[in-house]
Amino acid sequence: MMYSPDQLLPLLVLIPLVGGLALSLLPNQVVPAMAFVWTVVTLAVSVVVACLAYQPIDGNPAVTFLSSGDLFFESFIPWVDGFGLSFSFGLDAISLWLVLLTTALMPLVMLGSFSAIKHRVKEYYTWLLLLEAAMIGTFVATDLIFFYICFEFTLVPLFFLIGIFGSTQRLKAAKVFFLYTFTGSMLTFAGVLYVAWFNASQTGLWSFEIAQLARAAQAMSLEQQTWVLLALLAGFAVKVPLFPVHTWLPLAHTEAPTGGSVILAGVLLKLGTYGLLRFALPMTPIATVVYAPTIATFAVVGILYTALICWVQKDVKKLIAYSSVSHLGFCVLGMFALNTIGVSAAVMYMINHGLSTGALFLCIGMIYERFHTREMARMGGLARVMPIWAFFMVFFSLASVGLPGLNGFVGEFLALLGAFMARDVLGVGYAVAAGFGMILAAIYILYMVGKVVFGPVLIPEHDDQHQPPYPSGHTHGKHAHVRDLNAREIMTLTPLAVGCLLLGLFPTPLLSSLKPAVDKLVEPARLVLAGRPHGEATIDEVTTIIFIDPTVQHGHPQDPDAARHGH
Amino acid sequence: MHYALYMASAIGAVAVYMMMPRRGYTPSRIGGLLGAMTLGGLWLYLAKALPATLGIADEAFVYYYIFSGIAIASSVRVITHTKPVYAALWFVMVVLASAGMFLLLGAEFMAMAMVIIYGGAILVTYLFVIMLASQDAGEASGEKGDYERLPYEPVAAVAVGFLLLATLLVASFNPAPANPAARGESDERIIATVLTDRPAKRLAEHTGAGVEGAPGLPTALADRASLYNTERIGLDLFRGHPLGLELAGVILLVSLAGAVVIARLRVDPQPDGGDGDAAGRLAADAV
Amino acid sequence: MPETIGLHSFILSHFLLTGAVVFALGLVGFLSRRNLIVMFLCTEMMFQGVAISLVAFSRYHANDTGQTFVIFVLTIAAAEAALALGLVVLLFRRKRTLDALAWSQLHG
Amino acid sequence: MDDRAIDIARLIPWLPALSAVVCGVCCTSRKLRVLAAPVCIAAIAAAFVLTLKAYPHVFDDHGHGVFHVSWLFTWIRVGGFTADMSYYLDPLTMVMLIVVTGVGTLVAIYAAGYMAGDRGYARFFAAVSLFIFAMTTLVMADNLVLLYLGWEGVGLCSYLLIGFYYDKPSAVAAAKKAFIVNRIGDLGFALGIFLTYHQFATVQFSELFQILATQPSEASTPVQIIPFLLMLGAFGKSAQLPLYVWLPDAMEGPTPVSALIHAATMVTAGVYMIARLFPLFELSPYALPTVAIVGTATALFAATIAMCQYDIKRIYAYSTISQLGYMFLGLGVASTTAAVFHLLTHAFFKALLFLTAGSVMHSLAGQLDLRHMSGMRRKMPVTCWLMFFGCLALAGFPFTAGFYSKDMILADTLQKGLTGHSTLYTVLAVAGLFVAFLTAFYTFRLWFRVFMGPTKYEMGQEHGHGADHHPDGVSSDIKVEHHHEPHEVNWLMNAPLLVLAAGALLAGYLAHHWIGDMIQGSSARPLRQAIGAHGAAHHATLFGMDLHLAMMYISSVIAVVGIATAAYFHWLNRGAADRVAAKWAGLVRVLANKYYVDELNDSVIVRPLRFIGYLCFVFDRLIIDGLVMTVGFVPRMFGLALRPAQRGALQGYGIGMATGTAVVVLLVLMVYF
Repeated sequence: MMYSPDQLLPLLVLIPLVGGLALSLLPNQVVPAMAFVWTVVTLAVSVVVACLAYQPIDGNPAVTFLSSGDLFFESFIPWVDGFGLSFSFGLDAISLWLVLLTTALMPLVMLGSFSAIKHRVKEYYTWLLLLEAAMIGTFVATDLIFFYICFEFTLVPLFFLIGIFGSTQRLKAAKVFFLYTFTGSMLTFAGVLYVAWFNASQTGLWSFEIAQLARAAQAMSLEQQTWVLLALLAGFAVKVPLFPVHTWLPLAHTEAPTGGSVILAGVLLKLGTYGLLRFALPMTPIATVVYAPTIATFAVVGILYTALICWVQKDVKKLIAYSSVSHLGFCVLGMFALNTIGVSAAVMYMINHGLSTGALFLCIGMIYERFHTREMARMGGLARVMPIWAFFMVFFSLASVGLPGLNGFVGEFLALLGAFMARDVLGVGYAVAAGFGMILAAIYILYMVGKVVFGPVLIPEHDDQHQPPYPSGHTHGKHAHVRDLNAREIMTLTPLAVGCLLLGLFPTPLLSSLKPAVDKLVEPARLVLAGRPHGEATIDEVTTIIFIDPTVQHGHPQDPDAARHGH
Repeated sequence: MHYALYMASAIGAVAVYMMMPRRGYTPSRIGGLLGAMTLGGLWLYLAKALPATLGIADEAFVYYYIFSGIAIASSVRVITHTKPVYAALWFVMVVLASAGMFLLLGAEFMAMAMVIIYGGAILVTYLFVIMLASQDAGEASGEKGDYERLPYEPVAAVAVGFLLLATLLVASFNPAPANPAARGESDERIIATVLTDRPAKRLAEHTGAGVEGAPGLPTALADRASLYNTERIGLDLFRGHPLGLELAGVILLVSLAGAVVIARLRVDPQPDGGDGDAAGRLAADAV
Repeated sequence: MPETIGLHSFILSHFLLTGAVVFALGLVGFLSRRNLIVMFLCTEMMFQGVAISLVAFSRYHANDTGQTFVIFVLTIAAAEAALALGLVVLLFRRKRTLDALAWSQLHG
Repeated sequence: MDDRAIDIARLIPWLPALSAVVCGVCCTSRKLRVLAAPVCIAAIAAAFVLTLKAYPHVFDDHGHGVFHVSWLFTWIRVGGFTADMSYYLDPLTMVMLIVVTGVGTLVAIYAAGYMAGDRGYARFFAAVSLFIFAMTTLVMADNLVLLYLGWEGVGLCSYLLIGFYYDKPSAVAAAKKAFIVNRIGDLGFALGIFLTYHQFATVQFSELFQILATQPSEASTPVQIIPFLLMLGAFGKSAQLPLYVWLPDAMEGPTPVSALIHAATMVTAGVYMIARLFPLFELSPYALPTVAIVGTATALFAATIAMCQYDIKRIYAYSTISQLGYMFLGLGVASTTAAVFHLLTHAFFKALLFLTAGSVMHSLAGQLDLRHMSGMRRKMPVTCWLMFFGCLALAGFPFTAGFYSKDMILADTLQKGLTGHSTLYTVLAVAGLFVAFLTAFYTFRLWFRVFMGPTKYEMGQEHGHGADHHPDGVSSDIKVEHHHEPHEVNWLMNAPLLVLAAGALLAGYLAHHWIGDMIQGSSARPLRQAIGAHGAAHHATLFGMDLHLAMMYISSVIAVVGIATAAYFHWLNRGAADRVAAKWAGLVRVLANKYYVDELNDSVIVRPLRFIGYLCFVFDRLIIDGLVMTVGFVPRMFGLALRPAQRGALQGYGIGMATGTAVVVLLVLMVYF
């Protein structure tokens, strides 16, 4: 009998969970190393899962688990049978890549934390491992309640990571972070429970299987879907975070320890976009189509607004934090273009942002470890004293700006293209407006790079007031010997840099593996759109203004393939 | 009748409040009088409705008023007396009075157990502790008397207590009808298994089988009536609730062990108190 | 003998009245007295009130389990007395006072 | 012909890319540093050789140009959208590749001497290699997105190289400015790509040109918008109005960079892009005239500013902007041949001019101010005459390279004006002639000032070019000499200049017909709006002569007059120049301050935008966060109100519990009794 890979997914959640709990039995000295090894083990398992997913079925190389777009490696552990509750696991391409992102970032976070965390070491790594388990669980859950449990449980470790290991305002940040996101997701929970109830009232059976709920929810009226969509947005938009519910993010990011920031930016924000992708698109297609322009407007406003805010920041970390809001605006914009290009771009963007912004936070963390300040006014010209660090910093900044050839470009370009092409949903105006975000991104990132990396050398005097509650063991007297990155730090950043470059040059394996799953997600919205007559109020007015003659515009085919034949 | 009960509760509350110790003058006598009048009034009001058949001997019912009056009055003294030793002694009176009521109800075993265990064992422990704790409390702080004498939020406490009392009374005077089916499964089992080999004579006394003209009881009741109260409780306890009995034993054992551990703890006196690690330190000091 | 038949419900109510009053007075005492020992004494008094009610019900329904329960109540009361008084002594040794308010460390 | 033989051309971008990686590794070790220059030069030279090897393959057996698509690997494919790493090779690509790799090789050789001893030696060559990678990708791209990759890539390298002396705040600011201004243009470009895909469902050139060839001449409105969006990108990259502001500041970079990137290659990317996508531009009746007008306006505008500048490199920068304006004029009149021809000749003579300016700077310790040097010909004879040739070419002196190419542009413009009876083009041609005069004047103003007259100079403040970048004590012999007196540069640096000078003098004559063939065989061949499309019968004449011949005479005269005027004012009678300047003080001040465009930008765009940023930040903190906090405040108030209930007193909780019980019982009673 062939070995069934189905049990791998529960294993993937259990490994970090058990590892986290087991850490408490170990002596303090070995905890960081063991935590690192443990995350590498998790990574190895997830890579095995990915390899199996890519393995041809029945010897036909064109047919893999990914090619149908269905869930695969499904497994169920019954929980409350009467209510149809179970711990059910399953993957599709989207979750597979996000799981890989999570497991790949984790060892780097561990590696990057070795010198930063000197006190309460055990707690720190335990919380990180538990966090990893929760994040993986969120991505592999196919049961609503299981998803929600994991989704919410991510708050707990991060709450403690920020609250215990953060900098000066950590308690406030932890509290705001927790309450803000928790309040939103309670509403989301109410919304999805309503969907579950709706399903039960329709079918007479309680089920919490996400796919089943999605099928059932499509039968809801526009008004019902609108409320459900609103509820979903309440939780997920806060998590993304979408303008105007983003204000928790800068605080949380700034105060969190480096590892926390990396995870927060790298994976946790993606839980929001992932949630929207998993729930909003399939469950509420009508409402999504109707309100996509509204949501996209918020996304675009957020892109520009936060980009402008970034430009006037004095704190490097806060700048990067705000830039996350701006970046994820592109992600949401692409997603609500509701076409294959846009949604693929959104998924791609999640991964890109995880890599490049996570790496930027690591870079900033390395600076903070040395100088105990994040104020741009107090540092400058670090390229002179830390050339290797400067290389990485500039590299990741460029990835973040969306330089072609690096990963950021592919996601950003395709997201804009998706919005541009989605004439029935969004349209040209959104792409143009969001495009200005590209310019502003260049402005603020280069402003930051120009201040910190380039310019005359300015090394911050050590200031006791800026000392974190648990100073690192590193001695920092006179900055006569500012040391450049050591081997460990280079090892932390290099995989991310390689990832950025690889995804920038070879995005197609990722994009093509996403296509079946994305098509499946987009399908309900596409059907809704297909059923709607042209020329209704949904045609974007901005398009009409730009293309002075609306009749010309209507005369053109919607479908690119059709256009190709038409000309 | 509800209004009478509510009103009696309200007036009783006022009476008890008046008897509460406080700074300055305490109108405890007036309160006591008011309380007695309220109780008496309520009984008189209720006596009008007394049925012909009480279920207990009519002449014995007088004792109810006596025992109940003593119990209630003693209770009031327990909570109003400023000296813990006296409070404890008044509590003995409560126990004794309620033992009397148990006798009225035909529960001889319980009455005796009450007197022995409560009055004899538990209360003595209390008295020991009171003496142990009070002996140098005087020197500890100048405010010594305050916490003995001054109640904590008496108005709220009395109001809440008597609100609850009023509701309980209303419920008490609307009891569900007696339910012969309340005889539990355990009773059936006792009758079926244990009483099969009892002397026929004793059964006959109660069923009236051997005696001409005796009113007799239905067999089911006669089964039980033929046993003494202590026997019945013994059977019910050991046959009907063996698990509960075992658990009770375990609880007693655990509390014994706990008491020993607690008694062996050494703590540093901390008159100012105020740190949250007290419990942690206690645990750490435990041997 | 007739007294072994169930009580009349109105008579039951009389006994319940006594039990309720004793219970309520115990509650009032527990809530208002600040001496830890007296507070525990008051809880015992609440047990007493319950015990009266239980025995009365036992007679009313002609079911001995009510009295059995009183035994359990007694057991718990004894256990509680042993532990609680031990704790009281411990607390007293620590603060040199029996004032319940001395142990309030939350300041709302 | 073996099609696949051309596939070797796929390696052209990747050799420099490899070199960039190797040079990057060289950065890490002081010992390896010296290897960077040889590696870089070898890579670019190899790319040049590969270009020459691939060259024959873009012609069919009859010598007509054909295109080849050479596929390397899949880049982006999603939902019908395809943008692969594949290369489009046709004669136009070849012209560009020859310019890029040829000039690139020469500049790299020059830089090997120029940058010697600089602390960022290896970093410099890494960036130059990366630039060549991006630039070759740009000119070889088979689709718009890959073109965009090269486009942004050269922008990045430009950013890195302008900011090469990153200790200088001005260099960092200039780098930032260059990148951001380019980004503005790039947005237009990106939107152009979107719209192209939207309309034609492809971004690949081969497919696109096929579709365009069958387009009706009346294109739809969206299609007509495409060229305007693309144009924006071209204006940004090629420093045309209004996005030219970054180029003068870009002179903060090392001089070889100015020569390679900001004169010869990168800034011509815009010209290349319009030429490459010429079929698209032809679809709109307004696009090409716009290009022509903007080009002429820029040429005029920049030339006037160049008249009153004193910094040598800045003068050349404005001159570059002005010459790029010419190229756009050429494109605008559908004379892609002329535009690309000028691109080619300009690459030679402007690179030469920058590099000789670099030599001057090198020997004068960073001195670039015209007012502080004079009569340098005795100190640096070779440089003097090399620059003279460059100036001749720039001024359009007869039979130099610039003469032919500029002439062709102006003649084509005039011809379009005359044959089409279009006043617009006639005016543009006249303006172009005036710019030619200005060009000759400011070019020789510079040359006479620097090399003629009494020998007089002040050494620059800096020890090297740019900031002090020898803190580690590594110092070349040249640097030590700086402190003594100016000197001729060594022959490692002069040798490439000789090649460039030869190009500047001869390229025009030699490539005159060749370039025409090349363009006719490529996608840049005008189809719809070609000059003389109405037939040879309408070939215009001027003064009874063939128009091109007439234009040669006219521009020769103009060039000579311009040079003569410059000679009078700046060599023979410098006092007169000062008197004229004093007379027109107001105008001179405006020109010297570059029409205050930077200040205008700063106060109209940058500051308000930043102010909006601050406003947003305040809004974010106060209003949005405040709103959220207010929402959080309500439960907080409830909490405050209920807080006394939890004061830690045991009996307080007891009362609460008992109350709750009593209330519940009461409620139950109310229901049942």
